[in-house]
Amino acid sequence: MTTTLEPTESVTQPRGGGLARRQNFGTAVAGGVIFAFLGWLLARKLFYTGSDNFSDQVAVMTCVGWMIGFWIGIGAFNAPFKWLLGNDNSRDDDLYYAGHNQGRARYWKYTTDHKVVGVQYIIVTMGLLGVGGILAMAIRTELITPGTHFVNQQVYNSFIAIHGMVMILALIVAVAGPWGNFVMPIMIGARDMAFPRLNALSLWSLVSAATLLVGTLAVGGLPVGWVVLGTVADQAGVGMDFFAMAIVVFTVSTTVASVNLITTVISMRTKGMTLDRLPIFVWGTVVTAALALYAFPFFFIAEANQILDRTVSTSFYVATGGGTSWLQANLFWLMGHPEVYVILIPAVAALFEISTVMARKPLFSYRTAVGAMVSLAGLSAVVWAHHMFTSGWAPSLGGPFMVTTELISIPTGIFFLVLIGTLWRGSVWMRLPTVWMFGFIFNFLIGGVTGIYLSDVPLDEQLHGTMFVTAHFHYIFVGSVLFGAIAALAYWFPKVTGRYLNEFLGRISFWLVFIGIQITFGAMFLSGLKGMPRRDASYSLAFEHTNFISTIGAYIIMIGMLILFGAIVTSWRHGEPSGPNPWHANSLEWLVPTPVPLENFDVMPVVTEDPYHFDKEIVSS
Amino acid sequence: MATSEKKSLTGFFWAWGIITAVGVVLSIWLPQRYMPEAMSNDAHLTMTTMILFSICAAPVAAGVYAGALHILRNYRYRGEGVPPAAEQIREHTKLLVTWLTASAILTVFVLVWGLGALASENSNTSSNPLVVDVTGQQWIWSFSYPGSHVQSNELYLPENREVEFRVTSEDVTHGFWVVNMGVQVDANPGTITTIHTTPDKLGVFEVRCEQFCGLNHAFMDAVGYVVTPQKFTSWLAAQPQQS
Amino acid sequence: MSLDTAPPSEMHGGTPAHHEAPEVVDARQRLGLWLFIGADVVTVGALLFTYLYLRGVDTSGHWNSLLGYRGSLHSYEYWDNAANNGTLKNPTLIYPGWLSSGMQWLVSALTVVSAGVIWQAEKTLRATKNAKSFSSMAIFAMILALVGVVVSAVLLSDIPQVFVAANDSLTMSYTAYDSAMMAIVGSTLGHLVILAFLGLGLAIRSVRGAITGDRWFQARLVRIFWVWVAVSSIVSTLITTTITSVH
Amino acid sequence: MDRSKSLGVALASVLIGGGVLAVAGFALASSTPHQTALHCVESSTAAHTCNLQLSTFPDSLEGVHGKNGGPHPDWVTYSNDNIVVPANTTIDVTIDQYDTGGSLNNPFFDRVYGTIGGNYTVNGKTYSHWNANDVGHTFTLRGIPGNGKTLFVSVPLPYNHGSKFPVKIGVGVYPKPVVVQFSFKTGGKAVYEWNCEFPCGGSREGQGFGEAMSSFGYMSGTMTVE
Repeated sequence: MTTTLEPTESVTQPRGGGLARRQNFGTAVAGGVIFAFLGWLLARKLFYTGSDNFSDQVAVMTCVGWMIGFWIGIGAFNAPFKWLLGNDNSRDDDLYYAGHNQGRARYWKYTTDHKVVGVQYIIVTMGLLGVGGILAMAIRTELITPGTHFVNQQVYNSFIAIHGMVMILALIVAVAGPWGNFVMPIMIGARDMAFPRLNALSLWSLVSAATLLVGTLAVGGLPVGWVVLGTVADQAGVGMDFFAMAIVVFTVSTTVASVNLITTVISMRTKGMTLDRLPIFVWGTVVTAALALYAFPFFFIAEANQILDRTVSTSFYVATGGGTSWLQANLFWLMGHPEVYVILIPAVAALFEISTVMARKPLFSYRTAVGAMVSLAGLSAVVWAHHMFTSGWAPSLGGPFMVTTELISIPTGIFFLVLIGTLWRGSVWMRLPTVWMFGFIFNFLIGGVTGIYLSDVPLDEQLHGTMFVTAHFHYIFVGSVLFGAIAALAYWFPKVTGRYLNEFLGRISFWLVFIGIQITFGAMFLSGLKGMPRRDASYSLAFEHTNFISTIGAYIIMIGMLILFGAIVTSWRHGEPSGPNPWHANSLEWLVPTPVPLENFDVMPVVTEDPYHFDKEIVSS
Repeated sequence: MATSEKKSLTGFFWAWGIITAVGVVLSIWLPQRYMPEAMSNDAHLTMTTMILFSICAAPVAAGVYAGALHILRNYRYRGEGVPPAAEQIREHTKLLVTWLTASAILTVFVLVWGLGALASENSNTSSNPLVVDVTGQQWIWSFSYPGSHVQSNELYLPENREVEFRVTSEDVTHGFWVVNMGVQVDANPGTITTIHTTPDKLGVFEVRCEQFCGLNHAFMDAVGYVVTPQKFTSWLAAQPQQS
Repeated sequence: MSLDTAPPSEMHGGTPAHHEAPEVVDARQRLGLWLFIGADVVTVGALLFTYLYLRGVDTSGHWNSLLGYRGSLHSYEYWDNAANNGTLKNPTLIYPGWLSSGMQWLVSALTVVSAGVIWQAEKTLRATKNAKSFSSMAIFAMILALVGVVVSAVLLSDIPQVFVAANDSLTMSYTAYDSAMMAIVGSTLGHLVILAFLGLGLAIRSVRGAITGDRWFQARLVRIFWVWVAVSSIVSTLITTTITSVH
Repeated sequence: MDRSKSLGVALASVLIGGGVLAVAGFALASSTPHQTALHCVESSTAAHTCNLQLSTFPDSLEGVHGKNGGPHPDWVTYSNDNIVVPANTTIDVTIDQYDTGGSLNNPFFDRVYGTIGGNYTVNGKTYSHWNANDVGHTFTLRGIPGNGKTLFVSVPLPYNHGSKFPVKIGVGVYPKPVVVQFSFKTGGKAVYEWNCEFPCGGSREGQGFGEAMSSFGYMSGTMTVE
């Protein structure tokens, strides 16, 4: 998906540096394909064709080949081997790899500049949301009528699994990726991330992992749901290996990105940027990174065990060999619930930041907001077993996990207080970000309240595994996190492109998506209440009307999102010029020129107060 | 120093009252209109819990929505260009404390009610419940009555007698869910999990699989009948004896 | 307008002439390393959680006491169907003691000794500023790590494949105990390979002058990670050698 | 960018985006089409009855899955997965069972359910129950409850112990089939799902419920009542 950017100046020929300077996305894909084919060939020679696991062994070797080839092709291994041999990059090399005056080509390279990585994350997120969107529409089209007319059950089951995982991937990186990379370093007064090369590695590992994840559709699909529960995943075909390998690489990429982000915020703040003066969005990214650092290794081990089970016949999740699928459920959900807060907190933090600027008022009780985010992250690590209330794993743990899960409603309650408190008695500037923020407030409340029903064990015994749960987390993911991500995009779009995101189209798309969500997931709540199980390709006549209404709502959301996508693409080059500080904000990213120079600041700024003093005249460079 | 004078809160309280009222009406009507017919003690408990929690949530939701509406009505900047700076309020400890205590009280109430319901659900095991062995196998539920060697794909239950389901699976994890009785537990291969409930209403009920179990998961349903104890014993006798 | 980054202001002669002091860079890299070690702690913790969880659950008693033939990883053909006409006639009960605690402690000892060698190398480099001796000690540490890799590989290939009683007579697989041990030993092997790479890097860089008496920060970074791997190896070996039998 | 130009952009993105979505959706959807429908043949002798001929094979060479067995030639399969039968008629089903078997892991399926008379004939002789350790497959048909009283038919297909003179069908060579016959009465217009409940598919731990048993079009299918 290339954005149409006109070159600004002639791209100077790379001076020397040999092959390493010519590596880009093209050589990465070429390397990936070649090594994947080599892996495929090697595996067919190496392994015994008669064993049950032969097709899985070949698939895993193919995936390993793709990964290594992609990393070699993009140039990820250049620096480690140059380190090994003792000849480090010269200052000129570092500048070249940071994308110094290379025009648009640097977006297709292993570029280390955090602003380039930020834009790359925007593109990857939109690509993933696109793929997830296609699958979502296919699912809803299938569910118009009770029978299985559009697709048969097996294809439908693959759709729900890949739709789930692709959308989770997209939303994990939707706010922390683009804005944690593009904007956060400038906000704290840093020249770049702590480990620039590591930043590029995280982005490109996500691209290669996402390719494998979407690739499962081409190798027989993954008809087991995104939770890939051990027992039913045994029956999955080769697609399961592609899925597991994609997750193994994705979790490493996210853990490493978390290390990078936390180190940047702790050690690279400019003089005077004390913790009290940090913009609230920076707090959000740090808390999220810490939570991700703790949670994702569990997912890595859960999927590594699954790969071993399928290729070497170990028995982690196989009852006959002494294993149990509850182990996989535990490892998965130990990551599963922290993951959904890794998705939520950056969106909320971005909205806090936007609310101050759009209300011309400081954030309401800044320390309570930070405290709420930190306690939410802490709590989220001890609630995972509410996903297993009805699994029969540990009925006696139902009580304790009900307690921890229901305590979550206190920090999330504080989010509402801070948001409404900030806007209260402010002069609220109804621009595009603010519109999406009010949509967030409406949806997040419904999502939050329905969460309380599911946290109550007796109620969960009626609602678990029904469309009620699906509607609950779509109100949070689509209704709250996606609205927060779009608000953040509309807010920081002028800093990335120097132009406003088209307000007129933005509002049209807001109303379409907002109304579409109420229809789609409102009706889904009713299907769930009536007792329609999740992941059903077909349903009994009792659920016909509510599903039909849901599908109509889904088509409305689709139209709204397409208009938003059109607005983004056209506004990137033809939007109304906005200047360096269109919202007259005080945080550092608005005080540097647009386009932002390579090292962000000519002279490192000295910060004297937090960015929420709107009553003083803003000195903008 | 620009100040935005305090607007009267009557509109806010009106909105709060109206939305709360609408919320309460919906929370009473919606569950009863849409939730499946409750045919066991657990299902009645689930229905009341659903209604109660919704009624508790109504004022909280109404408060936030009324607040948002109040902001949109009174504090929206309608001029051109950048709005003037508002009053730089940073803290309002009184509001924060009331908000924290209110949400804490609500959470404790929800917790106490939930733990109480959970305890009552687990405690009502009568001396000799009717034991039904439930076997989930890819895409058929089969029920066997151990006392009388009868196997059937339809679940007959006598009224007002506690039943204990001992649930297992032959292949993958299924989710044994008696829709109208408000109880469910997963059927795991290699282990037996139990749940129990007491049917208290005659009629037809549904059993559905709520844990994804492969190709025909959507079709893995069964039909159940709550019948009078006499009709149950005669049905049991009429069934072919399993070897 | 485009996304290009405008060249930094000419005031600095075209290239932003700012250099951070080495100490600042080192402090940042050490913080990053400690955070990465934090993630590694959770990873190793998850492996040990798997081991202890499977041992605790011990589904159908197959934690580590399955009947079967001793077979090695690569010998699928070992299972000679004709000789046993497809069924397991007289399985030799093998108590999978393949992984004696001695071998496990040997691997841990190798990680500890090599960590000591690197630590000593760093101390002498900082004291005597003699890069030559530092590089030879780094090479020695690397060799110890490689020996650890070989020992772990031998352990992995020695895991017995056992016949899991199922109606498909050809399914050979590993019990839960063997699976969990395979993951733990495999993880140690992976860490040792990284350590060997780092040791080789230190040796070459000190010879090429990238690491000298007064530029020794990277030696300390590698030493910290090396000591962490030694600690993690000791902890996991402690658990897997003391808590082995079924409860 | 003024209003009218923006509206043009909006329209363009909806049309182009919608087009791409539709094409991608239908491409994904058509990746595993139904096999051609097998219509029940109106019986010439008795009124309101209809004959249906099915068979179960030890491999997929018989042609339904494409030339020499399609992607998985070694998988067991039914001869068709898309049956169409008329409503409110008696369906006389004949199933030729060519595959070997073993013992059922769930004794529930060793009995005959839902057929007219509660029994079925195997090679001419009538039974209502079969030895649970001598079964090859089962034919188990049921609809979606919640749509009123629905059909439930389950019939164990005996283990084919082979025959002296093998039979040649298409590309494959099979033992003389065990012929199973039963009949049941269909209700109104509906779509039913049927599948095999014997662990005849391969799977990682030898449970027998994977591969053919968990893939569309091999050991399961739909029966559309028109």
